[in-house]
Amino acid sequence: MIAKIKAAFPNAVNKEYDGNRIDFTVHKDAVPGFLSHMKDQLGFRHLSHIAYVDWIEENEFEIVYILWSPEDKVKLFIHTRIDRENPVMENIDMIWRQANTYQREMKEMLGIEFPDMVAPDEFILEDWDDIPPFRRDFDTLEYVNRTFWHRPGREDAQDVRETISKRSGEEIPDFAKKYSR
Amino acid sequence: MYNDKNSQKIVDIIQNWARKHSIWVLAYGTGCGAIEIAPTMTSRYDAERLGIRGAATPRQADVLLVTGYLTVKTVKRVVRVYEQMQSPKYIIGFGSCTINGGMYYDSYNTINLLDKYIPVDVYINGCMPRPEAVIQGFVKLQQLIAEGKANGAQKYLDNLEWYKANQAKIAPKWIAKAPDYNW
Amino acid sequence: MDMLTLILVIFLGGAIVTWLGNKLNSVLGDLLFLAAVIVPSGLFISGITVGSVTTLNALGLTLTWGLSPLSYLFSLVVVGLAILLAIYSVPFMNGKDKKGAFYFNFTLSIMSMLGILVSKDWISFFIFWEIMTWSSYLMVILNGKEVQKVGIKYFVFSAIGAYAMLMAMVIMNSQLGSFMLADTFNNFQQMSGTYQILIPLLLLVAFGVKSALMPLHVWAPGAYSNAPMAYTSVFSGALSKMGIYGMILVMVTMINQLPEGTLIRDIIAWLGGFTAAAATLWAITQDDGKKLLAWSSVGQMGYIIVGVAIGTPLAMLAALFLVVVHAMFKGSLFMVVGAIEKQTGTTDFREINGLIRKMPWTFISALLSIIALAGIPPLAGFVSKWMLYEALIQNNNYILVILLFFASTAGFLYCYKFLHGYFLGQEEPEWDHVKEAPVGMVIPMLLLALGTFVLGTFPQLLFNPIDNALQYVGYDATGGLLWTDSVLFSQWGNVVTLQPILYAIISVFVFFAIFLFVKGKKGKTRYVSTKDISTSGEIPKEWENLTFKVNFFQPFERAIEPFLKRQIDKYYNAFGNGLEALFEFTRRVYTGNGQTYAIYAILFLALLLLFRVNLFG
Amino acid sequence: MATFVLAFIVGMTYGGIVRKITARVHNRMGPPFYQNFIDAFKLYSKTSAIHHGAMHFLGPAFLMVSSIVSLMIVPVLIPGGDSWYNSWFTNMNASGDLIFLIYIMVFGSLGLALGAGQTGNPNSSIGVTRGLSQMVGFEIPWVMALVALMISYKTTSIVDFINIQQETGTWLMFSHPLAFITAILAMLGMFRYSPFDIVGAPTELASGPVSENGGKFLFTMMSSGSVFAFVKLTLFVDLFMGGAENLVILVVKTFALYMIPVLYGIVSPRYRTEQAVRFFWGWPTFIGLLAILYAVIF
Repeated sequence: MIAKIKAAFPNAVNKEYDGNRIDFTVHKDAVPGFLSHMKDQLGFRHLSHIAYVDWIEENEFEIVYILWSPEDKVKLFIHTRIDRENPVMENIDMIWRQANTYQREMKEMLGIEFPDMVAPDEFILEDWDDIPPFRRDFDTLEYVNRTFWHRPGREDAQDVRETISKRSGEEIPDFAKKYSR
Repeated sequence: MYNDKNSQKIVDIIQNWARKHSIWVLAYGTGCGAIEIAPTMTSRYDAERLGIRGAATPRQADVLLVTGYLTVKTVKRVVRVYEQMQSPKYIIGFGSCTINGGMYYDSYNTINLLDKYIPVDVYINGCMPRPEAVIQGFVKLQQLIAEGKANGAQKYLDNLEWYKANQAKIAPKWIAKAPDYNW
Repeated sequence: MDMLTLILVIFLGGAIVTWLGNKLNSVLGDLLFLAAVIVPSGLFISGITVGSVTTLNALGLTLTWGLSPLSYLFSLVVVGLAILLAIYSVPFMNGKDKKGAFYFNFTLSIMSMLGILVSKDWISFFIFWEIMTWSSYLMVILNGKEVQKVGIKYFVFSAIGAYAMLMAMVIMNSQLGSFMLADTFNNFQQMSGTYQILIPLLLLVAFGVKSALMPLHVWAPGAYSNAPMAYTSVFSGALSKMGIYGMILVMVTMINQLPEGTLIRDIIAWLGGFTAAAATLWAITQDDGKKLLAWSSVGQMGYIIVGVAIGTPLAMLAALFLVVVHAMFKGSLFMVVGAIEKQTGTTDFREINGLIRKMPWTFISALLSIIALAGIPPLAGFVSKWMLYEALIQNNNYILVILLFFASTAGFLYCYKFLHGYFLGQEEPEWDHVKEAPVGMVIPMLLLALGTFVLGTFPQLLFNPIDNALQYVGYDATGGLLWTDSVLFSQWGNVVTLQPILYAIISVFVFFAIFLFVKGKKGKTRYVSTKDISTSGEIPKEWENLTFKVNFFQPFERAIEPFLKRQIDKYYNAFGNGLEALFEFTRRVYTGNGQTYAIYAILFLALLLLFRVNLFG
Repeated sequence: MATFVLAFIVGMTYGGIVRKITARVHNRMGPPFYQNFIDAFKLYSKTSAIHHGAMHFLGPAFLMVSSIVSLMIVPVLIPGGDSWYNSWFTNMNASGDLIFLIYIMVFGSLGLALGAGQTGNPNSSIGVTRGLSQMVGFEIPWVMALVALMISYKTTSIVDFINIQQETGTWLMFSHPLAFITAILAMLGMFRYSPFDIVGAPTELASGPVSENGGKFLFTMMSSGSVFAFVKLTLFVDLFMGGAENLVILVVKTFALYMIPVLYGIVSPRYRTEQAVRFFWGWPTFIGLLAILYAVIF
């Protein structure tokens, strides 16, 4: 199966996992061609999910298209990286209609633009005036304290992470330290 | 004689007695609590013996059950439904999510205090209270009605601007569009 | 120049003058039209007394005219509708083209209808019948839409009817030697057996076409809905009653004398019942107000035909009462549709909704006429329905009662569809500009609607003229026996007293209206627009129209699906194709070269000789 | 006036008892039998109410008119009976007959339908169309049963039917079993219990035509609904079970009759609209035809 994909797309970098999962990293512009080829020729008929990751350190978003071929029982993960400053990605809902929903979520949650995507005004967030919430530079706690009120009397509640780490003696990773009270 | 003080009181007592024994519930299943209403209504706990019956639309309902965490979107719909109900109306908040936001207290779109947006008469604690706790909540509401203290509707009407300001804080565009509430 | 001829001449002259006047300017045309209709009608009501006969011998034929009590009743309908419609059509037609033609045809058809009612001999009867067909045909194709499909179909069927009548007249004249109605009816027996059956059948075909009996009804929905609404009120209100008038004449005089008359009567009664049921089912499936009302008029005619065909005094009373009341509420309903078409420009249910607050008076008249149409107690429709059912049960044809009952219950469906279609449902911004119809249109509507209200509780106002019409036709007085003022009896002595029922209804209604009003007096009952409905918290967006309109009775239609598939049109198309094949064959006979024609001539001669012996032997 | 009070009380208590029976079938305690009265009084004591325009405001008044006028027409007790309070209940009995009754019952539902239409709520319009279609369905067997009776006894007025049953001593239920069965099958459709509750189907249509009525409007509708139930039951008792000498017999007979649609309703799921209409045009119509044949022959 990998050979067949390699034959069609020589410059796609490949990482092999266990038996039925193949990973490919493809450049952003090649994704639509790649996906339609997978779907039509190689039998990856099912688009299971589109995941997205915010690599704030490398200033990039990563989008992972997860395909599934029922005949060969193979999962195909296609990773692409898009720039974080003005994130634009081609719209692929003409290949799979349900991709539209994932893309609308990405548009609202990460602020990725899909130029010719048909998206009615609001999907999940209505009246949202802050930066897209799933970006890692969005400080949720600060936003919550600003917009909502807290019931007084909850201050002395123990912090879950600290009690667990004390009990199991495991060190809290530094990126999580920011959130402990 | 008709509208002097104590005859009005007698009428209120009788009316409150009737309101106490026949509560029509509009279950607005916003969260995981809606599943608790089914056992309370059916044979094991049977809320109907207390006169509690489901109502199909807000126009016919007396009590609005808010049964779970409320996101910004659902609060708008809950407020709208509340405004459509007829005036001696009460609200019961189910579970800790309506009390202080529960485990979603620090989520970017979950409401922490329900009574900042609509006047809540009775809260039932528990991360989804069991049917016994639900019945206990209803009985507490019935006591409030009997004593005439369950006047959430009146409270909402008196400080309407305050409630509307709070609602506008989280949903500015929506408040402009909603029909006015002047009764 | 006797009064009758004077009136008819005024009509004719008025029509021509209005047409010319309209060429100059439209206001003059309107005034002339009003004069041309109202003056002669006024003269007719005041001047004409029952029984006055005038003879007019023009071009060698003696035409005798005179008003009989039966035709007096029908003339009430025609004249009443004519006046009201004249007032209605002036505002209806301003701003529309072809106004002159409309006025011309309108006056002409009124004249022809009066002429039919007044004519005492078959010649003038036929002349006026033809004028009526012509004027209504021109009216149907006035706005030029679907001329081919609707106009031609209407004309072909009317022509069939007219030729059948002509043939019957000629045979009668050849047998009995005179054209007078009275003579043909009295010495009907002298004709030989086969003619005695042939003539009534021919006449029934002629009258059946005009009153849209089931097999001959195909033209009706198209013609009624295609003509301008102001004219359709007269079309379905009065014009189709001419068919009934003729049918009564034939039924009562000729068929009674026939030995197997009862068989013909039953067939006609069953046809009428079937028309009522089928037309109602078709009316339910229509999505356009005009078509719905057209089908419902065909259905209502079915009721009248059943009443006439049964022939017991109670049934005739019911039929004649329904004739007048149907003219009232159907005229008012068509005027309502006309007013809506004028204000909103369309009569399709799916487009219009929520007019109740914008056109309240139109709604009230529509509501009253619908209640009368459905036959619900306080209004006049119930009186005729009740009598009809009593007559049917007492005349023990029970299955027909069930069929009629099904038709009237199914009638409620299209009644509600009509009201819901136009007046109820969401109020949409696109129809905010709609204002109430002009006064000239609303007053006639309300008058007719209130007429049904008055007749609902005091039917004796109408029973007196009906009674002496029946006596003229040969029934004994039904005064004391079947009704006294506002109390109805049936032959079995069952009673419906109308006045106490009306008073009970009004008093209870007023009591509960006050009861509801008083409770909310402290300002707590408020009006809420149709956008603020309990749609589980969602605010309907502007472009979201939540009115339930399309496939209004989808489940019911699915239930009667097998019935709707069998359409009468299919049989006519098949019949039409058969004719074409026949013509195709005959066309080949005319080959065009001389020899074949010579052979035909010789063949013909041979045939003549062969038959000469026994034909003229 | 007395008949209205009686009808209201009996209708409401029947409603309460039915709720108790359905509860017991679901093996739960169920509300007290006077629960309907409390509900009605609470609805009336609501302080605010909304309406969508004149027709919606007057809808319940139309319904009340038709239930009360039909109440006046139907003789509650046997006229001229011995019990002392008999004279209270004979009002306007003489001024109407069966055919009139069938039409006056429709008057109310048409008024309600107009009100429901004006609210603009799609649920109520759909509910009305279903109600009308179902009415066309059950009207046919109902009329067949009535016609069968009319033919055999040559009268259409209800009072005559009672007198006939008094003289002959046998109830029409036994002398005309076929007509009785058709009438019972038609009755299932009239009371709109479970197999035929497509009109106000709580799950699909959010209580159908009444979805926009609350407070005092709903109170009027509930009371007129219970009065209607009482009227239909007394009509059945008068036609088929020989009328009632005094109130006790009346209550017993009507309750027995009322249990048929209720018990049948509790255990059967809801029909779709065309199934309901087809049901009524199936067996009940066939039995109706037999009833008419039977009436014609004997």
